[in-house]
Amino acid sequence: MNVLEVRGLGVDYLSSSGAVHAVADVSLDLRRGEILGLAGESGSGKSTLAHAIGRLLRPPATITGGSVTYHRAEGPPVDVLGLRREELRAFRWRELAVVFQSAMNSLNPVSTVGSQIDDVLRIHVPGMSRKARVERSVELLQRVGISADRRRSYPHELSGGMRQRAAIAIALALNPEIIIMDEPTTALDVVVQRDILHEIRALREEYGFAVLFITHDLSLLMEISDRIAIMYAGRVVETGNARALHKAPRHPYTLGLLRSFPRLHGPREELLGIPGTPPDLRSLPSGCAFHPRCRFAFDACDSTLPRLDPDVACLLNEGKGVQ
Amino acid sequence: MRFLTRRLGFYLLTAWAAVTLNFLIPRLMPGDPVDLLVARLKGNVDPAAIEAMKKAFGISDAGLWTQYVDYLGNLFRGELGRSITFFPTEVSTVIADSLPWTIGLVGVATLISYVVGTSLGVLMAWKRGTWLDGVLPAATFLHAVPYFWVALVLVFVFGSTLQWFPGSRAYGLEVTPGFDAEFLASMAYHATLPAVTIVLASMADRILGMRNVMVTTLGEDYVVMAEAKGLTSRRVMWAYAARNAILPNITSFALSLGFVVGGSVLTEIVFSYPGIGSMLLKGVENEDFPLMQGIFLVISLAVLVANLLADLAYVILDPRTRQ
Amino acid sequence: MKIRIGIGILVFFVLMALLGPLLLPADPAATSDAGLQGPSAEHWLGTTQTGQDVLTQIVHGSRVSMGVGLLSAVIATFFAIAVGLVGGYFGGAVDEVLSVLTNIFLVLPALPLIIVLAGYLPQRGVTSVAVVIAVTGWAWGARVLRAQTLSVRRRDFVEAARAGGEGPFRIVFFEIMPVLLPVIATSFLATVVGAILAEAGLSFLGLADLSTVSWGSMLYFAQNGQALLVGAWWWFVPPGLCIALIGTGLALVNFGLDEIANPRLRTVKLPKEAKA
Amino acid sequence: MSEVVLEGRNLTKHFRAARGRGTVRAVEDVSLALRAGSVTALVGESGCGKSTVARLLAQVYPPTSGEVLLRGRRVRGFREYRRQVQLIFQDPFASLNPFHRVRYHLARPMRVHGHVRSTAHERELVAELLERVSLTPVEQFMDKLPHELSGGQRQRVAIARALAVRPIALIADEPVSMLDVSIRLGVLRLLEKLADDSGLALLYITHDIASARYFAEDITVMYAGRLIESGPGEALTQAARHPYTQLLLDSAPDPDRVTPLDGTRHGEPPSLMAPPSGCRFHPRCPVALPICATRVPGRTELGDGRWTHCWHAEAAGLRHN
Amino acid sequence: AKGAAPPLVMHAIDSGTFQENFNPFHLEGVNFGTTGMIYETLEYFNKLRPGEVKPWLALSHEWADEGKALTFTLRQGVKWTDGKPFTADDVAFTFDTMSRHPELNKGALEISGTEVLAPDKVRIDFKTTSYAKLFNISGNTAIVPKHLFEKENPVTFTNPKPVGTGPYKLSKFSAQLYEMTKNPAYWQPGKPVVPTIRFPAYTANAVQTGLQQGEIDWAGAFVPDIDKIYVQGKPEINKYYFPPEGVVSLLPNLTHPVLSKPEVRQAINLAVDRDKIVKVAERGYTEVAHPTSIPMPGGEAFLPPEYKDAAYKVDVEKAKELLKGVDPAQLTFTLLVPSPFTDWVNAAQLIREDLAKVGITVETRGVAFQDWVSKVGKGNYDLSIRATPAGASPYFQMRSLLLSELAKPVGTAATGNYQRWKDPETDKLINAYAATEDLAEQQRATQELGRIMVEKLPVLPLFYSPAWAQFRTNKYVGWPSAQDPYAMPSPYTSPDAAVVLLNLRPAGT
Ligand SMILES: Nc1ncnc2c1ncn2[C@@H]1O[C@H](COP(=O)(O)OP(=O)(O)OP(=O)(O)O)[C@@H](O)[C@H]1O
Ligand SMILES: Nc1ncnc2c1ncn2[C@@H]1O[C@H](COP(=O)(O)OP(=O)(O)OP(=O)(O)O)[C@@H](O)[C@H]1O
Ligand SMILES: [Mg+2]
Ligand SMILES: [Mg+2]
Repeated sequence: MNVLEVRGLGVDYLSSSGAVHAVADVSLDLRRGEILGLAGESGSGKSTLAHAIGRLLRPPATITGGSVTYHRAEGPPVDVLGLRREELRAFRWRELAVVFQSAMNSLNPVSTVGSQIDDVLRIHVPGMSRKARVERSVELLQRVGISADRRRSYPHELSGGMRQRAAIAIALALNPEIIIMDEPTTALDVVVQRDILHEIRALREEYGFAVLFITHDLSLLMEISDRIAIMYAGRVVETGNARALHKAPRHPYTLGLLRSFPRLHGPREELLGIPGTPPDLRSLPSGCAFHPRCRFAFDACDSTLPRLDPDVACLLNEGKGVQ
Repeated sequence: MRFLTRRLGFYLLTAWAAVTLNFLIPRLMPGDPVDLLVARLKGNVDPAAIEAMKKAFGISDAGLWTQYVDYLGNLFRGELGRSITFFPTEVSTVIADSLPWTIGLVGVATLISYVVGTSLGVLMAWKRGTWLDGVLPAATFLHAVPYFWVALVLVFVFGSTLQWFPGSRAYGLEVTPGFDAEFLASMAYHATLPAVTIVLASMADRILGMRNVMVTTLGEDYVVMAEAKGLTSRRVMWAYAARNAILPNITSFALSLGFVVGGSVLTEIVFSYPGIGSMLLKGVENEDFPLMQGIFLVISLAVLVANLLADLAYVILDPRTRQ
Repeated sequence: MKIRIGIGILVFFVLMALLGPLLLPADPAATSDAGLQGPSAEHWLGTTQTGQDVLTQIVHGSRVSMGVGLLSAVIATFFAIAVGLVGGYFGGAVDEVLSVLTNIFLVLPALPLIIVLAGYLPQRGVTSVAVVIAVTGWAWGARVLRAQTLSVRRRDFVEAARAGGEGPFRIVFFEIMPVLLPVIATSFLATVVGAILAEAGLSFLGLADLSTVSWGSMLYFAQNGQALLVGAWWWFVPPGLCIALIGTGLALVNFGLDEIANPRLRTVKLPKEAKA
Repeated sequence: MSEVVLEGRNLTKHFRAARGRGTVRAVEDVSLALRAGSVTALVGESGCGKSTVARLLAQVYPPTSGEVLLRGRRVRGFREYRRQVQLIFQDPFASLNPFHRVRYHLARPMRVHGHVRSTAHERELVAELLERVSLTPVEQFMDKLPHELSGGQRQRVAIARALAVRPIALIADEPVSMLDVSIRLGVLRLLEKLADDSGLALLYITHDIASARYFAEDITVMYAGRLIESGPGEALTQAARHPYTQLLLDSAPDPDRVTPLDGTRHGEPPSLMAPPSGCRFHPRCPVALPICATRVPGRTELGDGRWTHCWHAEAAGLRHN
Repeated sequence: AKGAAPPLVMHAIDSGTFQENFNPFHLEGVNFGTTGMIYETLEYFNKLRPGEVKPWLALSHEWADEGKALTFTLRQGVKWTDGKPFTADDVAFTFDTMSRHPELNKGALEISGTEVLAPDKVRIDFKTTSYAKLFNISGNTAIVPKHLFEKENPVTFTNPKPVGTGPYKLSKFSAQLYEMTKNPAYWQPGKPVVPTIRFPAYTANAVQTGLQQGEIDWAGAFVPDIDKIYVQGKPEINKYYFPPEGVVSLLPNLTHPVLSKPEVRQAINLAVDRDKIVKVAERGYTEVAHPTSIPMPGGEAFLPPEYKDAAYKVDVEKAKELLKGVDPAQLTFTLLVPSPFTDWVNAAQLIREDLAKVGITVETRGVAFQDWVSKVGKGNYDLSIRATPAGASPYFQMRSLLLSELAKPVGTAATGNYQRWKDPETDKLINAYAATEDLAEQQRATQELGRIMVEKLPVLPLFYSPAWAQFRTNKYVGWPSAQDPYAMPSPYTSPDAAVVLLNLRPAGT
């Protein structure tokens, strides 16, 4: 059962030196209650996609096409891109919340953590009493492992991990259906990251929201997500079950990524890496954008644009990718 | 708190330096006030009287060091000496008579300019791409026009030609100073054009400064996050974006007060406004050391105090500097 | 776009300053019997009370006004760079002393200071006025540059240069300064505007060398001749307008520079859809 | 074992915190030795003092106490030291001056240290360097500005710059953490090759213990300003002795992991302004002993070049003897 | 209402605000009207008719002891506005105060003592012969009431509630406006006619608008374009009269090796087109000075007979001729003018143009007023322009122009004779004037001085400095005019302004 369906979404950044096609023809399903991992190199359009889904893009970004449909548990589907201002405000945070990469930057530095939770409650639950709001804030903070007296702290008075937790607490305030997490742990060290990932999973179990989890750390995604989508140069090149993807990647890019991570345990596998550099999104290579860096590339790759069909976008083996 | 103590120490040092420079500068001036007096009285004074007059004016031939010690001692006792131009009026009286006018005019005008300019800056950053962008070139132009030129044009158009507003004086000749409605109304009426001049000419700085910081702030994650939280635009714009963007502008605002006061010298002169600027010019023209020193001191200290207040405001507005 | 309009304005005035006096070689101070005449074929911008040709004065005055602006901006920027970069880079006691100095100059009322210093100079020509304006006008730039230097000095490439064995002089002027060029340019342009305005203000108060024809002295004479009261707008308006235009031009270039350094500042055309 | 090229002995560094609010005890009693032709890794969480150690070793900062020895001697001269020990920074986007061309970046250190005889010679040397870091065709790269290069290419330029002075020891402070995964490998391989071929002593600083396993012979783990464990990479990653190293290994993302995550929280890294007494890890340590809170554990040699600072190891060692 | 005479709005001195100071001893800061309207002098000297002296508070004066003792016979029945009678004690007190406080003694009177001879007779004794200072003694010293001033320190006293003998009393004061109303018990019966005078504060700028909009009845302002701004096509009502009150001359620094040569000064004299300067720079508001510098009309008796009709004529050829012997390279001078005096700046420009025609290069340099005062005072200039006030008779002007005692060495500030003319013959003539009370003898000395002016060219007179006076006849008539120059018409001259006020009658009478 999909809670969110993205179809053929495209986003351009207009600039004087030409349009940057940051997201091109992306289709994606997010199922109710799952964690969908979105991985890809820096600049591949992950954040842009996430912002587009939340309608958070600012000029010079423009949505060039496609649709985003939100399915409530009951009721008719919602065309997110067509929402009017008021509807959009209600959609945001009630249905969809966001946790950004660096919590230091996503929390307002001049107001307390408590008041930033309070803000959401006041706007979205107009009838709620002051006391109830305070109680709710305390409850939320405790839920993510922050003691109640920290409600009055300013963001800079909290450690990195606490800030990230606070950001998650804010995201949980209205029990949304979807939480988009854009590299929520990149700025943290591994031990704290581990704790927070654990927290996220536990909360997911409890509340049943779906997560779109964005990171460039594929091994992390493999561990935490149910399904994974790999992006390259603005396109989704492969999707699939996390385990399956790990065991048998089918896109050469996915394979390359996987074989770029040194492993902690087991035998020392040879690392492959990916030669070359990520492409310029203003003038993508023709055909498959990955072909200049692809070790399996053949003639057709530079002329034919492979489609996601159904899970991988690669011309190898008649569209089935590496086997 | 330490921060403030340190700043306070710094201000004391600066104040001392300013006081010392104030002492030195007039003494480096060419000529001396009695010569000037003689020149202006077109020789109606006999040279024999000059020595005695010098004595009466407190111009001493004592060593610079002795003069300096005397000067500091007098300052501590709050004695600024007697003005030469307005002999035998005490400098403190002259300042006390003129300062309220300047503070009233410059203060109110600056406040208006700050509030309006900052708000415009906020709005312009928020509504980029709308007609508000047109304010930018207009502000730029006003930014570059000489203060006194604007003032003269205003006097000519609204004072002499249309006769909507008086083009000189601080209040009508018919009213007697006092705290009654008639006087206050006359005062406000007379202050209109000068205030408009100061506002027009100084607002551009505020608009442009605020806009630039605001635009940068709008790109911050916490603003995007606030928007994602579904808060109303008003709240995002003011409580999140503007609230943060205003911080770096506070310091520049305090410093620019000095420039506004400088600019108001010209404005006061065009409008024959009996403020401290007119007095300063008079003092300078007549080499009235005591008066100039007193006014220098008052302006310098005012700017210092304004800076200190800005530091205080900063501490209050930015929790990161508290602790 | 902005930068182009700005540069256009500046080029116009620079050409006027460079070529104008060659095209209009007459002495701008030369008087004639035709006093206070409105614009005509003979006098495009009319004449002053003493029959001087306003256009000739504007053209010749542009050299002085812009010269004062440029010269004092060069000097002020030099000071600002020296004080700001050195203080910012070396920090410690040097910085403390230099920032106190900077702050004192920021706080001191500039106008009387300018008069004092002008009086102190043996000559009170255009150069002296420019020097004096520079002496009182460098502090702002120094402050900005110091702040920027403080942030740049912590950047890795400075550390890297140091680790590579470069000496402090080389680091300040070859590593840090080039990076600050946009800031220096911005502060330079702002100082030019400031200096032109200051010269005009000084002249207007009768405190500059009024026997030299500059836009400021033109305004002074226009005001003294009550140009507006006698309806001689052609005498009063052009100098002020020129100052404002050149200031606008400089500011536009400045914005352009800002926008190059920080693309977010650009004004954008909103696509219809996104506006809703 | 090859010769020790660069050695830090009992290095301690305290900073005065901003606006005079106490001291940051960033590095406490750290001893570290780099050997010619070998890569040593320094691993630790963000903020634990790795970069400070790097800068102490490079003598960018003077140590509060302790000393740095180059081939067993203290070196005083600023330039002389720079000629022998070089630093590579984490962020290739920030460590190259955006204003200068590649050629300038490489030629300056050579000039400063007097390796250049003429302009032609300089060009030759620059070309050689570019070749060494595989930025070919050399002609094309020589006159590029940093913004025209990709991250990996920039980091190569940064490495080439460090090599330009012909150092004997190279300190790489998280040289790849800002790079895309897909291009990290190339840079790391280059560093490895330099150590192998030119006999450079290399310190590889990272927070990614897995990459340390792959690229370093020895790994030293640091926690909150102190060293806690060291040993040959393979042995250390496969059988860590210090509870923190174990936690680090457990926490690192690993798709192959079979055991599910356990739910205990581990708290935050301590503040270096008021570090925990005793073993600095004790507040987060799952197996802390009472003594951990009061006394700093000494170094326990574990054989095969391994050692650790842990009361458990000490106790076990005592029992063995 | 008909019958009630309207108030007169007067502007004397440019000022943004007033300070409450009505102490006539003060030079600066004292508000205009203190001397003349409130306090009065012993006699009145009409500067437009040198030699004409009118009794005022004193009925007569008498010199004795070779000009070292002066006895005044005082008017009887004069009362202070607080009702106390005016007596010889007040006069003695006034002069005693000046000798006690040299800083108040602006005329530098060398008073050695005073003696009250009778309630209406007082003698003042001087250390030196003081014939020439009669104007300072009796024409320029306001007599103050002893019973009020003896309680105060006259140096710092601001006298906010002045009590005088004059035709007016202070009735209202604020920083922007003060008002005087007529003294009903004034000793001139039936006078003054103008019941109220208002003094609003006007700055130099505001006064132009004030004149244009008809707010001011009597002003003494320089108006750049008087026809447009002030007269506005109504010459019958909006009148002005600018008599000379001194002379503006071109100062050649005589310590300059080239300018000290008479033929160079002569050449300059011949080259400068004074008519044009008067017409263009001075807008025709004044007239070219007589070559002797003596103000005309009025000074006829002081002119040397042979130069009665002398006038300047431009002669470029002759000037060139005179300069033949001088190295052209040396003929380069700077002409220093105070920037705020725009008319002089314009005049300097014209002089530059004229001198260029005879091969003299002049660089005009406008400097701040105080800088100019300092430089000219110390003799650090080549050429400059400066005004010299006429005083009560041409002698004062000549003295300050030519007395060698006033010419200090270069580098020391002088108070007159800025061009540094040193000539024993000149000094002898000046001293001769001061040593006699006899008008004819005085006139003879002055004539000789005039001859020196014309022949030796110690300075080059340019034009008369005009006294500014604009007055409207819609409320009051009886103003001074060229036909009837009974007093200086400028509102800023004391006590003349009071004399003018006493002469006014309502319009239509
Ligand atoms: N304001 C902008 N103007 C022009 N191009 C932009 C803008 N913002 C982003 N881009 C470009 O769009 C592309 C996608 O950016 P995006 O932030 O979505 O990448 P990402 O996958 O989130 O990368 P990262 O992992 O670094 O966060 C990048 O190539 C980026 O350079
Ligand atoms: N110049 C300095 N002044 C004050 N404190 C400093 C300074 N440099 C570093 N510190 C502090 O010392 C501690 C160690 O910093 P260091 O940069 O060495 O950590 P790191 O391990 O390199 O971290 P990261 O992985 O984030 O680079 C930190 O708490 C830091 O705030
Ligand atoms: Mg991103
Ligand atoms: Mg680091």
